[in-house]
Amino acid sequence: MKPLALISRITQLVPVLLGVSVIVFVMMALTPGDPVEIMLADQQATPEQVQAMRHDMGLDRPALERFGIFLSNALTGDFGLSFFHRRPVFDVIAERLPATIELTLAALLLALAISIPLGVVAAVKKNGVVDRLAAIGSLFGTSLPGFWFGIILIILFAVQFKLLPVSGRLDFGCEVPPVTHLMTVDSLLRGRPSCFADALSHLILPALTLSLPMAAVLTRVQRSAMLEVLRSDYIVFAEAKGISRRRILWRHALKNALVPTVTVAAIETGSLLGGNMVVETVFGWPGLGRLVVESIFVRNYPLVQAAVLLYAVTYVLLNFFADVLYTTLNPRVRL
Amino acid sequence: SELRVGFTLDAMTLDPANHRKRETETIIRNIYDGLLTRDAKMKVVPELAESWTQVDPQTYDFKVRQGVTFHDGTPMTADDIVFTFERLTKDDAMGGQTSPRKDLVGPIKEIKKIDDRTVRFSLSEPWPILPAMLPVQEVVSKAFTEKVGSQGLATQTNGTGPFKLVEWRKGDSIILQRYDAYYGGATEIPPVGKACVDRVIFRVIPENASRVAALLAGEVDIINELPPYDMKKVETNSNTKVMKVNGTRTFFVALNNTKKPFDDPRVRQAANMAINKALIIDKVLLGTAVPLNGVMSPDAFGYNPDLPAYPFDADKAKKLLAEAGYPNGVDATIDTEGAFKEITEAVASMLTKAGIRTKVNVGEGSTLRAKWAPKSDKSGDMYFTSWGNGSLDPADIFVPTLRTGDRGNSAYYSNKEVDVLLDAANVEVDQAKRADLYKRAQAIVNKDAPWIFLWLPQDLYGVSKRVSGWEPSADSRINLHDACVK
Amino acid sequence: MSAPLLSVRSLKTCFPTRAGLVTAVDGVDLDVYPGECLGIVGESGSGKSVTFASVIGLVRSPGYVAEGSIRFGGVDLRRLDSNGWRRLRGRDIAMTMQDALTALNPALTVAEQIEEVLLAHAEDLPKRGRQAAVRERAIEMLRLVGIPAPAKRIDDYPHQFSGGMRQRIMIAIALSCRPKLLIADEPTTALDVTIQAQVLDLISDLRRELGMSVVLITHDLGVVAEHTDRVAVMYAGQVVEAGPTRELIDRPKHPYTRGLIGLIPRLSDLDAPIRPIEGQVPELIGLGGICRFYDRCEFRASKCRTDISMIDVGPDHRARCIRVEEILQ
Amino acid sequence: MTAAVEASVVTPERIETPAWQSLRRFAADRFSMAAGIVVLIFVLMAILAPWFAPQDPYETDLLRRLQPPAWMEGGEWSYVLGCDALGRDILSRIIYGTRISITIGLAVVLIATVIGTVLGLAAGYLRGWVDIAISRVIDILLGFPYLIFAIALMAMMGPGLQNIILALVYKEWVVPARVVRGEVLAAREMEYVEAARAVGAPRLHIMFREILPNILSSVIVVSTIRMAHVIILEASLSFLGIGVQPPTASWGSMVADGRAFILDAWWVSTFPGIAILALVLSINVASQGLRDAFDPKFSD
Amino acid sequence: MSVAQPHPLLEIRNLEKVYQLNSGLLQRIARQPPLSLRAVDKVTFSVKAGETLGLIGESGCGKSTLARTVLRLHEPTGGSITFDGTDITKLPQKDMTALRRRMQIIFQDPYASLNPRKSVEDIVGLPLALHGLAHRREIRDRVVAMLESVGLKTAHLGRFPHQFSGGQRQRIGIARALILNPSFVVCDEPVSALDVSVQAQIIALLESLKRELGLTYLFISHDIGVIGHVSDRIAVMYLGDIVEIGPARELLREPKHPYTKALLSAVPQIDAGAKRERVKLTGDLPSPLAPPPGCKFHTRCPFAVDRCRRQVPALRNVGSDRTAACHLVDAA
Ligand SMILES: Nc1ncnc2c1ncn2[C@@H]1O[C@H](COP(=O)(O)OP(=O)(O)OP(=O)(O)O)[C@@H](O)[C@H]1O
Ligand SMILES: Nc1ncnc2c1ncn2[C@@H]1O[C@H](COP(=O)(O)OP(=O)(O)OP(=O)(O)O)[C@@H](O)[C@H]1O
Ligand SMILES: [Mg+2]
Ligand SMILES: [Mg+2]
Repeated sequence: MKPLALISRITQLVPVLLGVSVIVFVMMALTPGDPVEIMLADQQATPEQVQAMRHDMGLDRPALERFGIFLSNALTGDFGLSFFHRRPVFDVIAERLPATIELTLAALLLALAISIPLGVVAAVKKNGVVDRLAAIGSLFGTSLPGFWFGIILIILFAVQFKLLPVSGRLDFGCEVPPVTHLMTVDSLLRGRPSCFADALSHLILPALTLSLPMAAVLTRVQRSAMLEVLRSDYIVFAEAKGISRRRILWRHALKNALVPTVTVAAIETGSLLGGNMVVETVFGWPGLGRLVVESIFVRNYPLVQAAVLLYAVTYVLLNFFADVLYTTLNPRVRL
Repeated sequence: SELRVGFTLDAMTLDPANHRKRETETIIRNIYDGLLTRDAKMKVVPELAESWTQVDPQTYDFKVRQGVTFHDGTPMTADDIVFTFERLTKDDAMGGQTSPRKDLVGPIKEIKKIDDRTVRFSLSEPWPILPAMLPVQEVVSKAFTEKVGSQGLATQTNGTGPFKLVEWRKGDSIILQRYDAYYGGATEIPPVGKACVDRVIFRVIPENASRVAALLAGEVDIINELPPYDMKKVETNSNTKVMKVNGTRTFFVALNNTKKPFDDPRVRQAANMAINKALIIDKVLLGTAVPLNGVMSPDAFGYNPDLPAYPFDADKAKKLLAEAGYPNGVDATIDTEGAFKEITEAVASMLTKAGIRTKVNVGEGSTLRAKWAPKSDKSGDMYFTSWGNGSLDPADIFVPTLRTGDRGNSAYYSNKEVDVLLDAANVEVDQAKRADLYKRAQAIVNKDAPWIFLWLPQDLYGVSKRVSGWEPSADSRINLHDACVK
Repeated sequence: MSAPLLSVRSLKTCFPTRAGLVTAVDGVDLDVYPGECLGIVGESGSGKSVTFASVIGLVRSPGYVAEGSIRFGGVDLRRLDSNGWRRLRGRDIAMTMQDALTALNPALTVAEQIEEVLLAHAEDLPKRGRQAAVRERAIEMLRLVGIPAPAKRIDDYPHQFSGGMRQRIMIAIALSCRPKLLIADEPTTALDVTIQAQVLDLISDLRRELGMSVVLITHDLGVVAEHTDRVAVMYAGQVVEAGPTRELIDRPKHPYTRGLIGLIPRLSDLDAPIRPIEGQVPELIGLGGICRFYDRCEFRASKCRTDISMIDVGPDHRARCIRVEEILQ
Repeated sequence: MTAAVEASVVTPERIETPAWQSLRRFAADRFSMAAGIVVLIFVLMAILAPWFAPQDPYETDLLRRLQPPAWMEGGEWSYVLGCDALGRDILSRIIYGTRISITIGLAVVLIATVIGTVLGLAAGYLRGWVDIAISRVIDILLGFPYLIFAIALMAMMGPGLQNIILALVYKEWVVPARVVRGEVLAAREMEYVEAARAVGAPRLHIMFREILPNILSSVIVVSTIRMAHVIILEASLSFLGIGVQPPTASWGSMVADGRAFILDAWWVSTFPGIAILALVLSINVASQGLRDAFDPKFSD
Repeated sequence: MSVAQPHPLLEIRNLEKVYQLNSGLLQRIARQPPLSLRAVDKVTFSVKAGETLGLIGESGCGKSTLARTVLRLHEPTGGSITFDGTDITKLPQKDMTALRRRMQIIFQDPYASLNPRKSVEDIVGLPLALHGLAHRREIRDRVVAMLESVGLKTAHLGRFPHQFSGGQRQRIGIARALILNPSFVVCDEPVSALDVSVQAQIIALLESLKRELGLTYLFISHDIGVIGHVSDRIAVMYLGDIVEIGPARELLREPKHPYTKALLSAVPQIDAGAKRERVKLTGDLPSPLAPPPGCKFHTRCPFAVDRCRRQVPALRNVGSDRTAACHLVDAA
């Protein structure tokens, strides 16, 4: 069953990737602005040099031909050179990706860590204090514009209380040889607790900013899923069996109630990945989102194309993982 | 000791020959030295060259400084210099690519090593600004480049500068360490010797508010692009201060000289009179800009100080409009980028009060640039924009923005007289005569008013009081060789 | 007759709802004697499930037991704290739910769902090797209820079993600690006739084998006739008639019971016309002051406009009708 | 035998449609009702902005640049919430900004809901290649990071109200489409659909007259929730500098503009921020109330 | 009950409905054998005008599928359906729509089969409106008349389904089915979702309507008591096959097929004396995805012999007007 499911995902991926490539290419082709002009901004250049640079970037070819070249190269894993970095797009993205992954994962974990227990407690003690607070909290969470919240956090925790750093990913005393490129993980793997603390302190604010709206949504999902499950017959039957309340809640109920949470978390993580450029900008987080936005503004087509494809692949894979998780939580569902 | 710079942008590459980005240049310039450099007052002085002589209008000889070593310990030789400039100027010389900086070294025909101590640059035509342009080209090691390849040079360095690269955390920071065997730098810029601080870190903080916050929180010691509004904050903080320097970026509103209503010089002059520059500079820019009546910075070569100012006079402006056949005023749109929205709105409301009813259209930078390109369909009315002039030489700003059909001529301005003067200046070797040509051209432009002349903002830096020995430089570079921290 | 194992007196259970207070069970008296099978019949919504949810302390919130006493083996169940309930449920009183398809947790294996009861209650198991012993007993229970190859199938999930097998698994879970009382809430409603017969036979066999008491809730009089010793008929939250099964079926006293028996098509007499009871069951809000069957009763009279209580109508046979005598004429 | 059957379930005089009942339930929930009233006030404010606003929201006066709110030193009561960087009255701008937020929120949600509902209905009911095609398009759009999409779109089309609405609609229709498709997949298996086919109803009738009314309440609920999202999204777009055109006041761009001064002229971005929060919050509360009122599951 | 006329109103020959379960592109790529579920397997029977044919069988044996396929609510995958002399198996949808006036269905679930967002008037009047049979006013009059004949009142016109009890809803469903004056009505378990006392009301109603309007029913149920009560003839289904057909009384009195026997003996009897000898079945219903070879019943049949495992029994005459599909029953 599993390998078939994977194949299914991959076949699903093909039209999605193709569609995404076409859209991104057409969009880029229709957008006014010329990377060469942007690169030469404010500087003098002769028409010959402009022509030479256009040739270097392959911009002197017709759009359709460029698309063909892009596609055939992409199939071999070659995404070309980033116009501005003058290095393979692949390398440039690979350098920035771990930061984005780390931030996204941290936000995801944070959101889950907040929302699952909160949702469960809110459902169990329906209309209790926790439930009310969670409801208010999640309303605020979904209503706060992230960029605004981020700045407020900086002012509070970094400038006023000086508890946490304003921006960046890791301080400079720490040079941790990379393993996974996730700083928090690497510093632990390499046995550098002080670096771990440092990496963590850099991670907290951006991850919090990013995770809050998600935590808000997930808390609500978890709560209503839990309420629904708690109403179900098998919970009553479990109670009739005389087993402990703890077991009923955390084993019987939660395992079922996690299913919608997982699904929503996957969708939200997808949009998190694509939407964290705002947070990356505010916190100077060296992630991919910022790079991509900058690249759009300077018409760095190869990088944008590759990054968008990467996002699409991630989106599909995320959903796949969610489905896999789904089957372990709920054996009725088969992939 | 460690000095941290909160910087707006990361380097694109660390290959000195493979970018066209001012911020990248700033970072690289702390790792690599050039043949020449500039002091804080923008005077060009020798660096890796001991001295230079202009043999004739098309030939320059550079004397190579001895005893300079690259960071890997190998000595720098005349061969490295020849290699560096051949790499910059020869087509496909960088692993199949042509350097995007090729034009910045002008019409070079040949670079030759005369002897171990002398390198000769031969030009195909006179290009008087060559020395002014050389401070932005850095010398690389031939052996190292051949070893790591052009691609390798993007992330690995082997310079002759005061700092060597420790680690580049892409998008996050660049960590540099003092090069102890540094030869000392330009002799005309004291102090000479190795760098003062052990370590320098460029931290990338693109968001203004965060960058200021980082300075105030003591996380960084120097920040660039301090927003004027935050000056007070930085000044009142006991540990930080503001440092300013005249910038090199000229702000103006390009008027479409080919389209009604701005095809009429009277309307353009009226527009110039409509703006209360002093008020904007005072209130919005908090006094951190000098008003301009032309294209060039007061610090630039060939600046004409005698240009008349258009007085702020809304009534006169209305009168001029009426003379031009618009007694009821005109409607127009002003294009601007998001970053300048606020100030453009201020400008627009002043224009409106003077009868040029102006709507602001905020567009994305690259789109607007395309819209206002000389080859475009010339559909815009006004364009709030700017042009930088890091070399402080008119060739780098006057020519591209105002010569007929040139790359940056977004006003579509065309005046034969001005074109002739500019072309003559471009090849005039006598600097006094050259300056005079530019001054005459400035006077004409001032009268024609193809733009609404605005101002030249100062570059603002927030600096921690720990830092000493560092001064901001007019070309927006951050040279940390002499900076010390307590 | 010996003392009852379970004794319910004037039980009243209410649910506050938007429409008003629903009194789902209103003054129910019931006794279950050791070893017997008591049948509970009645239409949907007549309060069968809620009565026994009250007995086992699992009335869903916001419902609550308002009045009455429930004694089980001499213990007053209404006084139990949550620990007491936990020890009682599954060990002394076990329950199977109406819908086997939804009563087993779909996310846990059958093994886990049986073993957890054993782990919670079976004190006779050794401390060491407890896990293995528990598993062994679980398999044994599955075998007892007739699941083929139980050792192999025990690690499957509920959805991998058919409806009848799931019902049997639920019975296995309920019986795994040998309870004194099994409450089987419509154990066969969702099942086909042939499977239903298998399951009911199984319950009867196990009752005899284990010597427990069974409460069999159903709406099928045929099932009651074949499987129970005594029966109580419920209508609109009340017991309207109770007595030994045969006696009650052959000589129903309450008009509702009579109607109920009259409208069942009998294979033995296909031509007997069905005589439906017209009208509908009343809503359970604000009833009282009138016989609950009043609207539908062909014998209604003005004196029925009052609260009616149970009267003796025969040996161990009681009915909630004041006109029994007149009707019988 | 056809004796009249007494309907004791319903009192004969009050006959209510299910939707009406739900609304009544909504009205009975005081908390959501209050939120609904707040939303209504915002709507009124948008419509009657010229009467509400104490000042001309577009009148710049550099002499009033960053004037603090009235209760702070240097403030005056005719500019209650202070002035922005060009000396414009913040309160008036917030009041006028309501128009943008609500127009965008409403327009986007309306258009997206209509498109999404029709496509979702088609995908869910017709199945086959229609479903595959629509589902793939949805996948593609979802796989495309939204902000990148919006930025590229805005770069392509230029900013402006219609373009913002378009850019938001492009992505937003996916949400109702998915919801509707899911609901239709469930509804099409219901017997009443089969019953309609059994009496010879054509496909369009079944889709729009039988199924649609039944999923409409979830569509409405999703739409109101999405409206809150859209308002925040518009603010984010403005933050990235691709929002509505000046001098039009939009809350998002006000927050973004004021962010330069956040360290001490906090009022410039804080008040519009609070306005966003208040509107979005009340929409959220109201829509939760709607959901509870429409969903029988939440009736206890 | 009306006398059965000779010519059959509905004739079904070898009707077959196979659901393709995973026939996606992907499964084909992955070379998975297509999963097909034979819900109705070459069924042949006929219903005479004016009679009631009862169809009985356990859950999932294909009763509803058969009902829907007969009405072409689901398209048959094989065999033929002849209605009143016309072969409707391949009839274009447009002509089919016209024919729907004459063949209708009453559904099992009175809750799911009424659109909760439509008023009674709309629900019952819809068939008239769709077929353009009447104008607004007229529609209302006819709806009122119909409602009255199923025991509802004019006052109910504007109400919505949730305001009715189950029995009343089922009456609405009946009104909808009958308003077009059909001659043939499929009743797909019309009472199994209802309470006993209401069941009786509905059955009585259906019988009286049949008498008044001269209807022909295909009456599906899994309740043998109900089927026995309403049917003239009974067909017994097992796993997609009809295993036995015969006149109601005889079939119930003396079932031939072992499955019918087991079924009848499993019905709990209220009368002490009515208890028949139990034919006990073991095991569960086999999965319809993988029906056993030979006689589909052999896995549970207490009498199965070797032949049953190999050979599929055909429906054979086993008495006057009686057929059964079992090797072990003597042919008449
Ligand atoms: N959670 C609840 N909230 C409100 N009313 C309830 C609730 N549970 C049960 N009731 C009411 O209690 C009455 C009795 O319900 P109960 O489930 O005991 O009926 P039952 O006899 O078991 O019916 P069935 O045969 O359908 O299982 C019903 O009328 C129902 O409306
Ligand atoms: N649309 C469908 N797609 C695939 N399989 C189906 C579909 N409809 C029914 N089936 C399958 O066909 C078989 C017969 O189903 P059908 O609903 O006809 O049974 P039934 O005899 O009416 O059962 P019940 O008594 O439960 O209503 C079942 O195994 C069912 O799972
Ligand atoms: Mg019940
Ligand atoms: Mg069926």
